[in-house]
Amino acid sequence: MSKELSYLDAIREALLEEMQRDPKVFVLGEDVGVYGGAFGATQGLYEAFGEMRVVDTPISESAIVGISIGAALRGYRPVAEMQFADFISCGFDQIVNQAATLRYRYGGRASVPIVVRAPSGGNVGGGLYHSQNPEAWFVHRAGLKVVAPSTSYDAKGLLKAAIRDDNPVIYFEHKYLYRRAKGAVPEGDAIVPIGVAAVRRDGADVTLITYGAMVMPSLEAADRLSKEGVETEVIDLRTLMPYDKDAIFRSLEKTNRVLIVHEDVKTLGIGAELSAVIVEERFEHLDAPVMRHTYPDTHQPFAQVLEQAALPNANTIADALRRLAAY
Amino acid sequence: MSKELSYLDAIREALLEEMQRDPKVFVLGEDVGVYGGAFGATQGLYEAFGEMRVVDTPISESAIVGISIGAALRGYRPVAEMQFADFISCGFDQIVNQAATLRYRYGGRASVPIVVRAPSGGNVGGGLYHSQNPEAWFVHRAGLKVVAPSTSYDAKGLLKAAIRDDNPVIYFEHKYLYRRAKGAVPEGDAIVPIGVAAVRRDGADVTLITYGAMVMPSLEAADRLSKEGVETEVIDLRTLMPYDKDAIFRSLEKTNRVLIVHEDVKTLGIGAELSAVIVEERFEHLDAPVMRHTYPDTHQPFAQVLEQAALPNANTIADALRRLAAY
Amino acid sequence: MPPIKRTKFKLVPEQLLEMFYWLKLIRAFDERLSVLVKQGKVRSGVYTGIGQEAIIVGTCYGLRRDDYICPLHRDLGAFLMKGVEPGMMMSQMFGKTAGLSKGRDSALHSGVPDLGIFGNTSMLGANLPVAAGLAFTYKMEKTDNVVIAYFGEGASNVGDFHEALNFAGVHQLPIVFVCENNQYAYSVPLEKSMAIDDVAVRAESYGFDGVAINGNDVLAVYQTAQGALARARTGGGPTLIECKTYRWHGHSEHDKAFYRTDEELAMWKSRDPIPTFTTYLRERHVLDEQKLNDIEGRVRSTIDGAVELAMHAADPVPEDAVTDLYA
Amino acid sequence: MPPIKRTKFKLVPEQLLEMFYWLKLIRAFDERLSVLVKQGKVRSGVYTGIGQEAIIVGTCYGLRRDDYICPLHRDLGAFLMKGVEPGMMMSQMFGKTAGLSKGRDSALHSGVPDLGIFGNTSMLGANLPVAAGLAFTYKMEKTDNVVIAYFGEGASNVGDFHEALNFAGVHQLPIVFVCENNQYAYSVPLEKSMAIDDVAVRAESYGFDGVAINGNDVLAVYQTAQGALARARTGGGPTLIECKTYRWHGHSEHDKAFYRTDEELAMWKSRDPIPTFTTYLRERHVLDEQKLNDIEGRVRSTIDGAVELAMHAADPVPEDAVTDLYA
Ligand SMILES: Cc1ncc(C[n+]2csc(CCOP(=O)(O)OP(=O)(O)O)c2C)c(N)n1
Ligand SMILES: Cc1ncc(C[n+]2csc(CCOP(=O)(O)OP(=O)(O)O)c2C)c(N)n1
Ligand SMILES: [Mg+2]
Ligand SMILES: [Mg+2]
Repeated sequence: MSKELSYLDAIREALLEEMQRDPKVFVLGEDVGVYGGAFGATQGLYEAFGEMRVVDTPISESAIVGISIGAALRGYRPVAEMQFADFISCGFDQIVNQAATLRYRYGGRASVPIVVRAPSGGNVGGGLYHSQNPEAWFVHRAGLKVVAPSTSYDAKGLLKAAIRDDNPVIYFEHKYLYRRAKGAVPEGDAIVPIGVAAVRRDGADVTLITYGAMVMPSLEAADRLSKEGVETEVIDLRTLMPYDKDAIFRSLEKTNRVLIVHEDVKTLGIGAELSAVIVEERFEHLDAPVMRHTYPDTHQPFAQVLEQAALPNANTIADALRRLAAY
Repeated sequence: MSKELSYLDAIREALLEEMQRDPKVFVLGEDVGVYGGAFGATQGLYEAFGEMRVVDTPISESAIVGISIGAALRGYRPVAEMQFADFISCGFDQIVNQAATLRYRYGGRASVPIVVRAPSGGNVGGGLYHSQNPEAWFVHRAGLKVVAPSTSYDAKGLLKAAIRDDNPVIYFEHKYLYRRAKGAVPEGDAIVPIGVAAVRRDGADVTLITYGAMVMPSLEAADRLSKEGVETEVIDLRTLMPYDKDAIFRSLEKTNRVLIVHEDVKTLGIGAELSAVIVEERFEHLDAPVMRHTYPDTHQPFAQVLEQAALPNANTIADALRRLAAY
Repeated sequence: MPPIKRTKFKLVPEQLLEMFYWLKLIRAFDERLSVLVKQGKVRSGVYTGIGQEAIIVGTCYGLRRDDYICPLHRDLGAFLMKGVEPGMMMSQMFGKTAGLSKGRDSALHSGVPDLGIFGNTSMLGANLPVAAGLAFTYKMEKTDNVVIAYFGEGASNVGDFHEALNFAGVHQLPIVFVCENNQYAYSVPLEKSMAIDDVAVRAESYGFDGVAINGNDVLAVYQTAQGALARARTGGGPTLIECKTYRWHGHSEHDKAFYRTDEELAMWKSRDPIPTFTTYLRERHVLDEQKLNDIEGRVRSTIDGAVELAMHAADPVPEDAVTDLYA
Repeated sequence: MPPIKRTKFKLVPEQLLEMFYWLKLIRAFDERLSVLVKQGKVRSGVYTGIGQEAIIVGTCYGLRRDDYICPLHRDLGAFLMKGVEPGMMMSQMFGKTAGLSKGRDSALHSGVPDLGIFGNTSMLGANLPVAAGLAFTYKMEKTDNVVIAYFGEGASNVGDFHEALNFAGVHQLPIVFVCENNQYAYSVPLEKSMAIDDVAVRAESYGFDGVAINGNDVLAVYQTAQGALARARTGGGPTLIECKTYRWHGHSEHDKAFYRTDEELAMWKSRDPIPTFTTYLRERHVLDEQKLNDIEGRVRSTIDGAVELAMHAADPVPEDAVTDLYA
């Protein structure tokens, strides 16, 4: 049995089901309790599980992560919410130094099964501090896993996987998708394994690698190119660390051309690593340079004309595909 | 006139001269005053300029950066010291959100001329929290400049440039070089402009791009390869953001082969971006894949055998050069 | 009728009327914004300070141009009182080029150096270290200027609050910390975010005085602020003034604020700072019908003019998404 | 002779002798480390707690295995008292595989979950949110377990301190915060890092009690700790105990500590916690020459055995640089 769910409802359902399944799972963050979360992701949980498992914290991102780590060391599986991914910078040290290194420095004697949920991304009129895509910082740090679902199905399945994973997982949920992504989600445990990409569209001419809110416009662009005779294979990474190298190489060996699209800025966005790895390991398969089409190296402005000027969209992605196909 | 100075003394001299030149320059950080800094970089300044210009702060990296920003807004040029680059994670939000975005969000009406000095790098038996190379996080964030000198000359010249620059500059000084790098440094103003790389060795066969403490072993490896008939051009980036694309492309167009060496971890280290940019913009010039030889994706262990196992050195760099030359 | 105050800092009728004007103008500005949001004309999340105006008026009144203020998200009125033209302020909220940020921000994250206004990031508490840095420069210069830094009771739980106030205490900086304790941080009531009744007691941790006052009494705020400012200007160090108040609207205009009771809201509305002050002025014959009409007319035409200007102001040009990143 | 104490928590002679043994063992361990550093046998920066042992012994004595401690860099003794074998501890300092971290760390950044020991990062104060998280789990489970979290007076200026203690106060967690106020943070004396005399007053900001005591009097520490622990175990919430003390050695063994006077050091040495306690025990006929010799013999052979074991323990294998990153 499956039902139609929004991306946001899929997140909520994953939290609800995991909390029902495992008494060690609890959520904490600002306004997650009585209010149900700034976006409603935790709605109903406070009523169902009470204030000791749905914890309204003071404003203190560093403490929120640190408390989660402490609880995880005693066998709990805390799911911490950053109200916006932008504020993860305030809990940065606890994530990159405390959580990411703990197992290593403990000689393998402990692990830190926390999830940090981070509502990210723009195209929502949020401006500089409610639109950021901070995923690359965490991909750069050993010891962390990073996921970024693009569909309701994955939002639920990856959140479940993240909660059950024994490592710290940063879960980027894209705000633009909350109510705009809708799709069939099976009842119960449809886990989406961490580390496995999804091929969203088959194609033999060009490979497009993307994730998050860029999957939809990428598919739209691929459809347009199809009318022009170019078939694009669209890979949705889903997990950014560890990313699915096999899926990428499989597709590339077929198409010999790769475009990477992301909403994060270009310089040292994930596209940089994917490009470098492809070149290092599959150089002979490339008929064209690996290309990147991303947010420019700037901040996220508020005004609609500015926001739209900076965000990749189906038009600009189609153009990038054309350039690559014509190379 | 020039004299022989250690890298550490070059830093100290730059601070001294800039403070003499411009009364708006002041330094702040933990133990920078009476003690002269954990590594001695500020020795003598307290005696020379007093406690209002050489400020011993409480332990509070976030405040140290924030205070610097406030002072910069009033026309000062603060030089903040992180005792170890590793602790920059505690001042992260103030750097990436407060300093990096200020000019942009002020509509260009202000700038933030701060320098954050960050003693970075391993090979000093420092373990997980006294060996980190956090430069990539800042290269990823628009609005910041990032430098990483490898010689005494550059340590002085780049610090002067950073202090006079109107933007926030993160200045990574490598602890391994403090006393091991020695060289001629001119008296007075020998500014090393931000954004300009240095060709440390000419060569027509292979280009090696590196920076910081990896320059020395890279040159050593290049000398070895020379005996085997392979001439390596060694580019010392010096500035990581904005990096010197022209210098890179110039060399590459000659050698058609690039190896990037850095002490930072591989995934989304700066090598990723350089590789991606080279592939995007100079694909046709490549006779071999751009290769990276870096620290593996792990943390910095203490024990000598572990530390040495993970760090690139002249041997491992020479091997990497051989692989590239033989491709 | 409110009790007659024995006031140390005398105000003549013209000054009282000016304060009255500011109360009315700030209220009207926020109320108009609220309407504009409902009409879809302003797209951003607007955070009104309706109900809290006495704090801004009581603290900003009489500040010098070269004093500095560090307002937070609800303190639009402080921008106006410190000299930003209403039309420019409204353009900012509309995301127009004529705003403070060239359309990059529609909230209060932009500042005006010439007017002594700092514009913070969204990160709560992050303005406080910057405020300390500004105040430190006044101390270096031995001027009698001051800084006023605002924050909500919720923000007083953030690490930056602690680090900043501690530094201010150590250096006895010329700064007044103003806590707008409106009982809630978004949905989270005071008692869930701290185990104390008065934020003012926190000053003791930093070695200076804290006082809790009625934040809805503009004269009480003014008198207390004047005392604290005089102390700061004469080398007596910081003061923390906690102003008890209440926000009438939701956290932002999107928030229905179901987490509080109608009775509570009604009780606080009965303490509206404006009618309280109106009665005070009338009974003292400072205000009569004629003057009231004049002031209300001025307020209306000022707001109308500001909206008019903002509505017809130019949208930003797409290029401005990527300018002003570096000086 | 110290005054006879009226003690609430009685100790029998065997217990007093055990405490004496721990004082001697911890002192001897640190002294041996100091020698080993000078001999070049231990490479790491060793931070001794010499002079401060009464705090560790007074607070750890009588803790249960399933209570949790969160020590900082000077608290090696706490690891021993909580059950880590001296040989394992010494191996850790030598960077051997037999240490807590498999050689990855030579300091106290590694923990032992089974023994209720948390190993913090280097980032001062970062242990406190984790401690709050651990304590939160005890509260969830309604057990009578407790957490003890240690920190220096310097670390009490860090943002994480504030966020953690605030959370502990809100939830009235079963936790005791122990401040080791040794007057200096590296080179920075108390008066330069805070404008208060007693860190204990900071507890008031969080709604629980703080008390400042003589940290060199092991029985005073024990009695106070027992009171605080009993309160915590019975739902009475947190306590902050500030122990006034002094570190005899430099910040680390590399620090000559010229920033303080010989007189100051001599004064504090005259308050050495060990002879004070020795006299106390002798005058009460708990300790005689025979017992003293026994204990000193045990201490010597324990340390000798630990060094022996560590010296001959296996070095890590290079592969361990990259293992234990993920569970
Ligand atoms: C560091 C940080 N965390 C979370 C938020 C999201 N947020 C914005 S306002 C707010 C509540 C603020 O409460 P308070 O400080 O009391 O100010 P008030 O809104 O009541 O004036 C929250 C949680 C933020 N802006 N910054
Ligand atoms: C966040 C952070 N900043 C700086 C340091 C460097 N550092 C290590 S110990 C120390 C002084 C600590 O003083 P205190 O907290 O009083 O503890 P003590 O060493 O006196 O026991 C400093 C500055 C650090 N470890 N962490
Ligand atoms: Mg509030
Ligand atoms: Mg100390």
